[in-house]
Amino acid sequence: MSEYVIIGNGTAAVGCIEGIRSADSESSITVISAEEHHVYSRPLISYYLEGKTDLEKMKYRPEDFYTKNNVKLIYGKAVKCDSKKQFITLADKQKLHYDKLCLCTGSSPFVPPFEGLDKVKNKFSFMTLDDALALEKALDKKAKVLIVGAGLIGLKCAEGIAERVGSITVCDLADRVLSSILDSKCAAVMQKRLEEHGISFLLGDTAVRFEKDKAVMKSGKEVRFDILVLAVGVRAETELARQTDCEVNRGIVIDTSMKTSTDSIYAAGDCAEGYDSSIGANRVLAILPNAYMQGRCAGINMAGGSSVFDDAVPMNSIGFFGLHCATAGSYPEDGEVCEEQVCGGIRRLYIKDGRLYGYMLIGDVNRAGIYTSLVREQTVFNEEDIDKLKKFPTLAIFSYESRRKKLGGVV
Amino acid sequence: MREHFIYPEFEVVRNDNRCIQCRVCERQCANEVHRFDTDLGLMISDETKCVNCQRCISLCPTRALKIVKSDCRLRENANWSDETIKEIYKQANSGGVLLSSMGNPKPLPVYWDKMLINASQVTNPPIDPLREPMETKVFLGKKPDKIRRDENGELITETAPQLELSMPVMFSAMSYGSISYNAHASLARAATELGICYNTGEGGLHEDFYIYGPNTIVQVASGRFGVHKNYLEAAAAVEIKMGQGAKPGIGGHLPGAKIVGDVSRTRMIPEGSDAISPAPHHDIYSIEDLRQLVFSLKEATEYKKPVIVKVAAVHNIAAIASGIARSGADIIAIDGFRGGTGAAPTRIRDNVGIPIELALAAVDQRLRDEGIRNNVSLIVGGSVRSAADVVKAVALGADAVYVATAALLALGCHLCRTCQSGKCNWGIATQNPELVKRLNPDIGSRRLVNLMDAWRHEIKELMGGMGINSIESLRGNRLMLRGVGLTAKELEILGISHAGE
Amino acid sequence: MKREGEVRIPSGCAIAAVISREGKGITGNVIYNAMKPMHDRSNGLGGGFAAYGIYPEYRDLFAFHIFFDHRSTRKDCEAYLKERFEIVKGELIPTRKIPQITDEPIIWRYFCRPLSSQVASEQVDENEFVAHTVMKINTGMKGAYVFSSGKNMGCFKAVGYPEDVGLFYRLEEYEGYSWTAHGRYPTNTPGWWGGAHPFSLLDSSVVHNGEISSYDANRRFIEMFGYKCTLQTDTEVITYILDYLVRRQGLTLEEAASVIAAPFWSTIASRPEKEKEKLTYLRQIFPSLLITGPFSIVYSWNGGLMALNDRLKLRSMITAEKDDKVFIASEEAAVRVMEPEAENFYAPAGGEPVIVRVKEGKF
Amino acid sequence: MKRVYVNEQWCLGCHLCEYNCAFANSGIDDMVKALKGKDIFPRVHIEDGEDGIHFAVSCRHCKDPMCVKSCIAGAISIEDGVVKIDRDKCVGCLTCVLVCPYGAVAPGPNGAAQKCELCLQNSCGAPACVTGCPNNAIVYEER
Repeated sequence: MSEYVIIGNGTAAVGCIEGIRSADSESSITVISAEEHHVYSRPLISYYLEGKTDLEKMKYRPEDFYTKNNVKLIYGKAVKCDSKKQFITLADKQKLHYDKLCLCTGSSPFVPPFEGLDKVKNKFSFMTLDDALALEKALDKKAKVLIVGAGLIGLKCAEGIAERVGSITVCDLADRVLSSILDSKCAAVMQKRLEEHGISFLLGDTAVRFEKDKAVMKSGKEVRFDILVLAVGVRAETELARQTDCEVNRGIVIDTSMKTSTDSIYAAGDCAEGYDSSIGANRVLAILPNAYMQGRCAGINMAGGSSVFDDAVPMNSIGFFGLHCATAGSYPEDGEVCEEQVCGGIRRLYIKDGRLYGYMLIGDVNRAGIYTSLVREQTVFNEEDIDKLKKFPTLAIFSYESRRKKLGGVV
Repeated sequence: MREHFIYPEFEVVRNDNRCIQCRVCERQCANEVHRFDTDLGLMISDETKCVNCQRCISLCPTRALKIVKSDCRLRENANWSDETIKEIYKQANSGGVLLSSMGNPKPLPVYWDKMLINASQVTNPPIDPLREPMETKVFLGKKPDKIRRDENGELITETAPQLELSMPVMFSAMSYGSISYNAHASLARAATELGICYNTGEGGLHEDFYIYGPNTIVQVASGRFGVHKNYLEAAAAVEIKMGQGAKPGIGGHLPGAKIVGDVSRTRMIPEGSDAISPAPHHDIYSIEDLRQLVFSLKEATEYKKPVIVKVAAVHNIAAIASGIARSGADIIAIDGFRGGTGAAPTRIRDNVGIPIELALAAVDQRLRDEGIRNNVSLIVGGSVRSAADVVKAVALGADAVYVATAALLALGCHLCRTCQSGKCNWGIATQNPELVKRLNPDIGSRRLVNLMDAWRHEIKELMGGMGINSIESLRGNRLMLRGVGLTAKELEILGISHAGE
Repeated sequence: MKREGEVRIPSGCAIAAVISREGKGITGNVIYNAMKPMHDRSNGLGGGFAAYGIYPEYRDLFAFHIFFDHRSTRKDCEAYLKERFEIVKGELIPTRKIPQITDEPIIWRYFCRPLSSQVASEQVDENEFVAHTVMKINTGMKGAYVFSSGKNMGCFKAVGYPEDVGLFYRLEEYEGYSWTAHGRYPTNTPGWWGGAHPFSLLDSSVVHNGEISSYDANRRFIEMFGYKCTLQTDTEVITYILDYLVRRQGLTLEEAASVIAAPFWSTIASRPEKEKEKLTYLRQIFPSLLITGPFSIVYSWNGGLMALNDRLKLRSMITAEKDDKVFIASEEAAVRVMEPEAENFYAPAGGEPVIVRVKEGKF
Repeated sequence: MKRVYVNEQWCLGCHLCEYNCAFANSGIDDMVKALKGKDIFPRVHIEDGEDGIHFAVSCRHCKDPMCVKSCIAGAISIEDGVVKIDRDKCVGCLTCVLVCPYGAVAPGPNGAAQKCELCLQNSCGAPACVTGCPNNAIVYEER
């Protein structure tokens, strides 16, 4: 019997719980949740505002998840971690012993020190359910909204509230939308779609100063707003780890079994910096599937099993106003880029040395997973198969025998 | 000069209210009848190419298709039928011999349908096959004239080689080449499961099918394709093909286009060369030559395998059979004029040979009259269509029957009779891999087994009704048959009485 | 109406038999009385008996019993016989006039010895020679019908109920060690004396109750070997089959029984190896002699008899014993009449032959 | 557990499975009514490769499915070995499409993701692609 403690109550935590329980159904698990909510899907907050889901459906796991998994859930904030004596101290001074600890603390919004920001009354972050609920209260059919940040968070927020406000302007220092996942050609396609839905952009520009209802831009432009959403970026939440001797870079450094450099401490999710096989180095991959898989891997290893998660790649599926976008992998500059315009969208494949390194699909994303798996598995193909791949994602690139294994159940 | 136009025989009728444009018909028609027209947004058909194989109809998920005989007719003429006239047009166009496939479709008498089977009432009891054993096992082969005993007075139980069958039905000769690999696989697997035999025909035995050897009859035909030591040794019996009911007196011709890959290897002839089977065996110009071949084959197989001699039913079949019965052959197979074929000259198919029922009756009686019926077993084929036909054949005197058309129907054949085109949409009479694939032997063999199981049940029911509980007691039991609508001569030849007598 | 030989006539029947294993004499009234309680199994269209050991003084001579339609037929027939045999004695078979039996033909018997020169010229043995003669007369000589042709035995048959037929032939005056009896219930014959049973060839005779379904398969096969089924009755074909198997092929009675009432393949499969081989062999080589459909037969010959049922036992048949005697009958009542004290009643299984032999030297 | 397996050797590329699937999951009792004049969203689809290669692809019901692990809404789960999508919970982000290595998940007519659920929920009871396959190229069996 061990005592497992998980700090955080997000996707990584759920993965960790399910990982532990797959190997150990007995020992106690304690989850410390800073947010007073049943575990919910964080990316769904924009869909919530859009009306595509509700608080009940947002629950990432069913109501009875904790009871079924025999998990003790504590609402509170962990403030101290003693890795020598293996104790966690909560804000309310409560102390918890752990045999194995998993840090699933996620990330928090990064807000640059804008001048005059304190004068803005209606300003919001867009990370948590509470953020969304707070923003929702401020929404008004006539409201002018300024969103700072044209990344995934900012744009999902824009989509989520588009029908509920008067106007939306999005600004970003980068010269294109979704700069972290799209190249400029693809970004342009996506931007066009957003603009068609009434969203205006100020790109390559950023706010330098705020007044109560106005932002003054670097370019000198002034943007009036009733609501300000700050979606500049996020930072891994590493505070607790720093109290121990865990190695911390941009995130808590973990190996491919999700162990930190400190005994008995694991980390998973947005707070962690794990191995990214697409670049062959560690980095924070703050995407949900990754959080779950890291959590699950950590959980299994905490419970004495053996699990390795070493093929994480960056990938994203996101859509705006019905235009979908799927991306994965890395985008080497010295390779071939195969581009095709397809019915209102675009496909760009990054190919080098007979390998698909990465891709961006906008519009038709059907079967994108085949590409993703090729990126993940770093499969090398001959030219003929690459030519097939360029047309559309297909399993025909595999041999008959390998398809018999994949589809025909032949072992 | 424009060739004489012949109006298409069939019309493709599509119910556009039902058609969901799934294009299954288009994908499944090797004759390219169906096509989706993007401009019209409709499926359209080219009826000139349709052979009415019904593949599209069978697969259409909404039953939106049917194929009907075109009612575009020439002016009515009782003497000059449409068919006759069109054949003349075709020949005037081509200058060639007309080719056809499968059996004779002409409205000549089907004697099976003019014989009725007896049943027990009161004076002797019908037997319920659900309650009592009902035996259908037969042994084909020569039976000894006299039993022998050893010095202790014990019976010596050695016999001439016998072919044991769980029921008196076998799949008759269809060569690999004329039918597909998958068709052969289906037949071989079904025969094995059923405890009967299938027949390689004259195309040799594909190496994959040697494992079915104990249920395989290998054929030695005039072309001698694929005949070698292992081939003979693999088999349960060896059949010398002297003739075929669909085309008595002529040989065979499998076009070079079908001699590809494994077909060529199995036949042991070069790819692309025509496989010509001469009309006669060039080493058999008389009955004594046949005897030599029979014994050559027996020597080659160490007298362990029965030798079958297959002949077409022709006018003096009784005398021919008598000769064969004295040639050392163990089994005679007689193929009637309705027997199928992958390709035959139309005139031969439709005009040469005699009905198997009469041939069988004549041969069985002749062999008995000569006291040599025990020398040989008799197999008959040439359109045995049902369990009732089997029962009638056995009652007339057959030891077993050969079925081929019925087996092909079970495999999906719709008797469109265009085997010669090589574009069989059912994957049977084709070597095109895309089409061959359409016949999955798992399904094919299952269906063949089903068919034979069904026939076996029916045979048992019919036997039970007659109060017979073993097929041996039915063989040659002509009292169990009565004729209807037959002339005195026909009854005499069949050796049966008229119904009511 | 067509008579036997012109059309196949199925019939139901009653049979009975008695045999003394010691070869002791039994008078004919014993057997004809036994048929009385089975009266309803016959319909008056045929009755008959076979008796063994009744002609001890002519034991080495073939005894022909022959029906003649006319005096002239008899003349022709006698002339034919004389070409082939030395006729030691020829006489009318004694009968008694009773109202139940009418329209009798001319009934003669001849005790004959084959002319050895004739036998030699046909290159057959005596039995075969006699059999040929019988076939010849019965198929070629209209109005003459040989209904008994064995040594020291005789068949007696007529149109009528069996008990009346016994009286008619004065069977109480004969003494034999083995008797079989038959009462007939044919369904479509006017009744012809020759068509009554038993049917016999040489010294073997068969009484049969049943209607076999394999008839034409059996007939067409056996006719290949010189037999002519002139009567188209089951009994005739069964007699020929047994003659063929036992006399010509040399099978034992048990072997013959496992040909005509062969065990099912499933039964054969369960037998020990050696027996399996033998039974398989017999079924394999004599498939056309398997008899299916209901039958219970008593097959008799000089010195014994065999009772046999079809393999499904579709007809009743019972056996019993008392001292040296064995009784067989369609119904137990018949046995009780012959021997009220009979014991060991037994109903043989389908295809199980019951073979009784008279002690060597006692017949 | 019984699964759908593909016997590529026998696939004719007739695409009937797609139509049978779409019909089975349409909730309409007549195929014409269900499919005529409509775009279909089958949960199985045929790949037609070169050289006469055809094969059907549908959900493999992986033991350790990427889609379940990746679903941002927690809408995909495994019940008795069957991977199911709760289409009510699904917000149509298509992350499952992004990760399925077989390309077996696809958006349905209303944008929510859908995939083969073995016809256990519809009135077929057994996978319609299997029962309708003319050549046993798709089978549903225990292995």
